[in-house]
Amino acid sequence: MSEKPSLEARLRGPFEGPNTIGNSRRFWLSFVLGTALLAVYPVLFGAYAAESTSVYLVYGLLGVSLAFIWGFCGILSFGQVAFFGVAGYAFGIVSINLASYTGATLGVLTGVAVATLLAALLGYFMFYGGVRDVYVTIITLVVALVLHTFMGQTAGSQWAIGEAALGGFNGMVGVPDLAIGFGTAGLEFAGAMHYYVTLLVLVATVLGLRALVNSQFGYAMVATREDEARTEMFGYNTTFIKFATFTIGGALAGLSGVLFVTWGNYIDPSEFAITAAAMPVIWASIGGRESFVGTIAAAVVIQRIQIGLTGEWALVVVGSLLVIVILAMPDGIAPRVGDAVDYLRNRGGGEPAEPPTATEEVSD
Amino acid sequence: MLEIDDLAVSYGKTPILRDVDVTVEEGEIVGIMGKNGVGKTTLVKAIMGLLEAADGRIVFDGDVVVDATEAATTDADRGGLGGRIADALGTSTPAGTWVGADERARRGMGYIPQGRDVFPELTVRENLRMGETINEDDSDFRYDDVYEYFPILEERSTQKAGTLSGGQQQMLAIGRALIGNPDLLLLDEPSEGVQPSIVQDITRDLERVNRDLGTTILFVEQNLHVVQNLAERCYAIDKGTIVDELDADRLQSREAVTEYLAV
Amino acid sequence: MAIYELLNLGFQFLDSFAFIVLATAGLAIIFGMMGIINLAHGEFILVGAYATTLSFHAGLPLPLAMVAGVVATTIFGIVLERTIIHRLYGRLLDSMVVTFGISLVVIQLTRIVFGNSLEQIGTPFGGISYGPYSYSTYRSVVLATCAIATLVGLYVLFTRTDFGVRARATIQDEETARSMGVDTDRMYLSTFAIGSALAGLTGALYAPTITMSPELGTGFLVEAFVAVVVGGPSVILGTPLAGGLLGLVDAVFTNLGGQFIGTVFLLLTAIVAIRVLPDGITGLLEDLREKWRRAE
Amino acid sequence: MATSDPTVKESPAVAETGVGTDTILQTRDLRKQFGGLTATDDVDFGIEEGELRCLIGPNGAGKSTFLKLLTGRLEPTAGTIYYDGEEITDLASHERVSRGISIKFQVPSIYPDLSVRENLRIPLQRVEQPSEFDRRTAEILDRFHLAETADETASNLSHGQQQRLEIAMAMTLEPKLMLLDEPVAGLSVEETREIAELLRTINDEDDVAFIVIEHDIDFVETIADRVTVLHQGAIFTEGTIDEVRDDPDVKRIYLGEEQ
Amino acid sequence: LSEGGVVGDGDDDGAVTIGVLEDRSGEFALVGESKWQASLLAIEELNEAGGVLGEEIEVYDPDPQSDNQRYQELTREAINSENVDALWAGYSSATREAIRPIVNDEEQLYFYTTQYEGGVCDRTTFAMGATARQQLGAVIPYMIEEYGPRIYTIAADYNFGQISGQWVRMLAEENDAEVLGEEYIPLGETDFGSTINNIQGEDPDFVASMLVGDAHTNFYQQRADTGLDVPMASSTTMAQGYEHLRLDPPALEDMYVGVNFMEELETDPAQAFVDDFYEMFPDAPYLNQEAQNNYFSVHMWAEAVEAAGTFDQEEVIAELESGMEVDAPEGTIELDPATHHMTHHMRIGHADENHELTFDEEQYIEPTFLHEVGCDLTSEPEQTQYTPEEFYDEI
Ligand SMILES: Nc1ncnc2c1ncn2[C@@H]1O[C@H](COP(=O)(O)OP(=O)(O)OP(=O)(O)O)[C@@H](O)[C@H]1O
Ligand SMILES: Nc1ncnc2c1ncn2[C@@H]1O[C@H](COP(=O)(O)OP(=O)(O)OP(=O)(O)O)[C@@H](O)[C@H]1O
Ligand SMILES: NC(N)=O
Ligand SMILES: [Mg+2]
Ligand SMILES: [Mg+2]
Repeated sequence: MSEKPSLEARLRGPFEGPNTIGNSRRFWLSFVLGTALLAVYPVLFGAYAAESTSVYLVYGLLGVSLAFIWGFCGILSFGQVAFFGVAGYAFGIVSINLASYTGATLGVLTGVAVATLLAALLGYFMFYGGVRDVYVTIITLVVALVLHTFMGQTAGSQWAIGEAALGGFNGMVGVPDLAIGFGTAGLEFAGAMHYYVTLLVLVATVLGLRALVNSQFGYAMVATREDEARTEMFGYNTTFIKFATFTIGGALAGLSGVLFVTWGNYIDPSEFAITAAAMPVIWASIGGRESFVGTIAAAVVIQRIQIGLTGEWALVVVGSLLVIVILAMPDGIAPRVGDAVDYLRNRGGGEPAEPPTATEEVSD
Repeated sequence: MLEIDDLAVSYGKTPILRDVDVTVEEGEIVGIMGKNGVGKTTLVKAIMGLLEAADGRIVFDGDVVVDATEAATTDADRGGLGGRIADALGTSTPAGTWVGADERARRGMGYIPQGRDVFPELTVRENLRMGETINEDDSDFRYDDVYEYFPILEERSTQKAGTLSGGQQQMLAIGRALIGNPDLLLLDEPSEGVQPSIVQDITRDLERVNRDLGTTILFVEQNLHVVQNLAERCYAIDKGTIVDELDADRLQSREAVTEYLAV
Repeated sequence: MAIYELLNLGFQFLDSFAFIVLATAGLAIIFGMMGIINLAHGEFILVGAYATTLSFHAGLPLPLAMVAGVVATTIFGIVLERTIIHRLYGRLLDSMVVTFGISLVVIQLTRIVFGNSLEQIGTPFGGISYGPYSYSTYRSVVLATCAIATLVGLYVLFTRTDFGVRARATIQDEETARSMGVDTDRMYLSTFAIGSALAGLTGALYAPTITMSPELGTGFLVEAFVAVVVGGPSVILGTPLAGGLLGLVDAVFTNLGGQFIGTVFLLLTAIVAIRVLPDGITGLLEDLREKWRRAE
Repeated sequence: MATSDPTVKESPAVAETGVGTDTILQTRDLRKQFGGLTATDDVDFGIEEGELRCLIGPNGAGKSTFLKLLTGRLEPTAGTIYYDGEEITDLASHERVSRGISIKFQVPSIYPDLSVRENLRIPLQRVEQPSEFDRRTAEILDRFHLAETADETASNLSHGQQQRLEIAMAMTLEPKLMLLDEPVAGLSVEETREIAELLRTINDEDDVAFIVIEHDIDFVETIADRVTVLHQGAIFTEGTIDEVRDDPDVKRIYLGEEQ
Repeated sequence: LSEGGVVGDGDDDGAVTIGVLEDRSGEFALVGESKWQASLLAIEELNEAGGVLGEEIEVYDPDPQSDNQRYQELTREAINSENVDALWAGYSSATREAIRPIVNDEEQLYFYTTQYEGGVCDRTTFAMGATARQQLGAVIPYMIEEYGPRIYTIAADYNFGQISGQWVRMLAEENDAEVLGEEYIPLGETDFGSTINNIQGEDPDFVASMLVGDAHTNFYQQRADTGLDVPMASSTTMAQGYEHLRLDPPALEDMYVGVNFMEELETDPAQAFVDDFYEMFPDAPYLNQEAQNNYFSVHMWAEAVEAAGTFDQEEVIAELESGMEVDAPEGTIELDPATHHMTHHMRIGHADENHELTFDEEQYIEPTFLHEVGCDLTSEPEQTQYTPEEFYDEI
């Protein structure tokens, strides 16, 4: 933003622009602070707290994979869980069969690759076939449901790939921990380490996507979202843009699936069910689909509330919250947080309002 | 037939129209002209009841359809619990007197929006039927009459309106309004995108409707020929308010008219 | 012997067809006519089924209990429309999140109030026997007849009456419709009420055949969404065609390979259908009709 | 109807390949049918480099359809399109644009939620290095009299400004052929004149060829080198504006008597 | 990982907590609710009698909503945050297998109380329900005897159903009977038209039904509609989801189920238990077999703690492995130290056309299968599940 390229400006430069919410110094300060808080969280609250929080960050990553394609390219996929789940199963199959560091490493690669491939295939099938708008949404949902149905009936012993039994409704049990290495040499990431890996992946993803979204490709994505026909008339291959965006989103969902399955050492077909499929959409809607940080915060808070709220009224509360938030804040919470901060500042007669900033990290 | 006093309209907090006074007598053909963005469409929509008035009154056919003057609105307390419940239930109406667009249509206003707002997914025939449902009882003007004016519409009666050419859509919009037998016809740039010969036809046809059926006509135009040939009287609008009124004589002077169409 | 197996197939087809059409009708109206993706569709069915079952246990004869179910769901729909849904017109995606929230609330409230199940109503009419086989009369013949009657009713309502033309016009361009004398607010409300009533009807009709649990609505959701997509934008024609196609696929493959194969093929058919016919079956139909009309 | 008018000149090369020395765009037997309706009827249409051609004709004549065929929005039922020495009939829209064909739609279709500057960036980044963005944006804003509105959200612009922005965006791509569908419909006399001047300047200075659809015959008169009249999907006649205006058949089908 | 807060001796916050994770919503709520309630009853009885080792028992009991994912999260929470001293969790076998790795990792004392397919041989897991060997082993030979040797199997498509299917094959083999066809039906399926046609096509002497969950109940209604009057043998109906009360007669006519307990059982201890239960939960719709298992196992755990004199899980396990005998509502039963399973009083419950129940053929059956495969947890601490398919060649 500033003319002289200070170190700060050079650091921030690639990660901001008009396409992202949160470009102010205040945003970056809260971003760094939030990340730092998350980094010391295990030190303060212990390994178990970190371990149980890890999965919420994984959900955050899944949410981000949707916010990226929906918020910036206008593709609402109701089937991010399909890539998430497929990657989880793929990791399980590989790493159970090759129980070694090599196996786990290959598992990570295979998991992400399979998810990417599935997203690419589906994306090709849809976008090059002229499927658009809400029909994309419903096709992706149907794909998730097909997987739900299919994986649900793999209980029989014939449904084992090598050592790994798909398990049907039971799910796949005994999936190894996340690890990187070769043969007997390598690093294993369990417990608090899993948390740190997830946090690292998440922060890197958010920064990477912010850079991408503010790049030329990002402008093309936004233009495609705003008006596809028009954008094509500027010489953009919008079909490819949608295809590429969707595929990247699928790869990220796959990555979150691998992190998920290595967290619980378990995955089952309910990950593909309609209720699971709806969750990323809900996180992005509530958090603000054009805000990665907002989506992550929403994922963490909503999932935490769902587990934390017990008693028979819990679901009533969660459901009512969804209704109220969407009715009151159509673009989600994140854009409003910036508005609110600006409003308070202006009322306080402080410095002139900066562009809206995103919400602070929520550190569970 | 139509009397507008002191009308003001805004979009959100942006005022668009202010102090607009317009009177149209029964049986008249009155034009409104002005440059782009001065508020012509806004005015027509406010008359039709598609936009709320911030201030002023509109009387149609002897009945007040809008009264947003201060005197009228102070009585109607929109705050308080009642107002909020009404808002929450979506049943709230603007302050003061307010007759909705649908009711105005039933009382005899016909409207042809700018930009050929036909129902794209309905067939030509169904679009016309929409017009007809306003005035089921006394159908002076029938499908056959519309088809006589615009034969292409009969030929295309089962085509989806959205796939008609631009000009065909404009004809459909006019036919649809006429079939409802309005007492007051509001037209927003009817010549836009229509071929010259049909613009001439439309001009003639509107005159004929006015003559034969006694329909009062209020139209917005930028097309010099249409303004000159159709209007008996014309208001000029600029920056959201009426700046001039041209009688039949002044209308014939090209300079007088283009003054309000050009800078 | 083969004739009996064919009859099996035929009855299964009627069963699947009725299920798909009835599961879809309410959703299709609300989605196709109003642009609201109602993820709480299953819970509208739940309301219909519960109201029917409770009225039946309260002593109403079954047909009247079913009427009560439809009425209750319609009222439920009207209340929701007035309080919540009317804010979501034109906000397709938001409508999904909100209705998902509504669905959670309704399921859980049902559980809190009525527990995990209700005593079930017995299925009337018994079975039709042929050779070694038999099939439930109600689930095949009776429900298929109701499904067809519903379709015919909808077709007439939305294409032959002024109400139908106005409703469709309102959805396409509210402002213009209002200036054509349509009370669009009431139009939205009535269309939503019709969609709700249809979902209620589905609940009422299936009440005597399914387990009364708070989650019963989810059992209808998949078929309903799939059929809406396959049917395409013009719901009045699309729903019966989708019901026919998917019902056939489901019946044939279930017959050949069991429930699982049936479901998988149903879903695969949907995916292929969307790809081959981006505008659904009705898109194809319209093209054909246009060609044929022009050729004359 | 007269599909091949004697006034349409064709070089032998055109007859062979559809590509003449100066011809930037040529169609051969281009046809589009909607069901049984023939919206474009075996059209052979050619335009020279740097020419400004107006396309007129009755409502429903197939003008918009023809333009959509050229841009790839619609797929032709039959026929071929040659552009700049190669056949482009099967190319996707964006590939045609990359080769220098640019279009402005009939309804203004800027990106309403983006600022004017961001709107301009979309085409700009196709042709410029990021380091040049600021400089070029300023130039374009200046040329199209949009400087004051640079940070305005596009939807807040007036109709005329939106039209100018759209032409600016199309021009940013530095096309060799611009297609405009009713660029002045609904514009005031003054704004119409502004647009006319703009088109003439671009045509002269940048040597861009234009195909402009317009019903405003006065506007056509001020800008057109030549005029093609379409009728019932086919080329009815072609010539200078005066030739066309005086043609009694054109009067009958299109202009009416009063012109 | 296995170090964090494993030792749940109740000293840290002065309270003794046990975990009761049972479904009160979702697919298995109908059976889970009653399991949860009976656990609360047992805990209240213990507390009224002065607690265990003088300590009041607290309970950690969030609703896992029939969702295995949630079960895992809550199990971790129960073990690591709540430091539960013993855990009761899960209706379905799928749930049990989903949380068993966590339970194993944390070496948590865990009671699984549902009737199930059998075969779990696990050092810290105690299976309180009757196994397929005990249930089907009672009812299938009885049916072959009564109705004939031609069997058609329908079962829920997951580990429970699949392994139960293997048991039916196994028992058919043992009794010179024949399985004509098998159908594994996805959980949640509601339409049984084709299944019924398939059964009619094969015309068996009886159907072995191991259907599970709300949706599958529809089968019985549809069976009645179509007039399919083949008798049925089951391990899952009536005693869990009280289908005989929820459905109009004669939907369950000639249903035979192998059970260790049903609330209709007219023995004194059974009826005393039923009375206590409905006194505490007057609106409860039914008291099912699993609830009885929860009930007696909570008491059994308390006895073991008292005997061990500590809440320390290893010592309690050792005490349980010393061989316990409990006076359960179903009768006096024993814990088999080698296999961590119960010897049960098995009855065959039969519903007539009015859904009136009668109980025949009480047998006292040991968990023999695990003995045959050589499971002996007192000497060899395993964490496995054996299946008959792996063990017997003939199926
Ligand atoms: N929905 C809206 N929100 C905010 N401002 C609007 C909206 N619609 C129109 N305006 C603004 O109101 C002013 C008047 O618009 P209006 O459409 O009435 O003009 P007009 O005279 O009909 O112009 P034209 O000749 O282009 O049709 C314009 O400046 C326009 O930008
Ligand atoms: N998708 C379509 N389906 C069916 N008919 C169509 C379709 N699109 C256009 N048409 C028809 O093709 C003919 C040519 O339409 P086109 O829009 O090209 O006309 P035009 O010359 O641009 O007319 P205008 O000057 O009125 O805009 C019209 O009769 C129109 O109704
Ligand atoms: N153990 C069972 N019924 O899953
Ligand atoms: Mg206007
Ligand atoms: Mg056109």
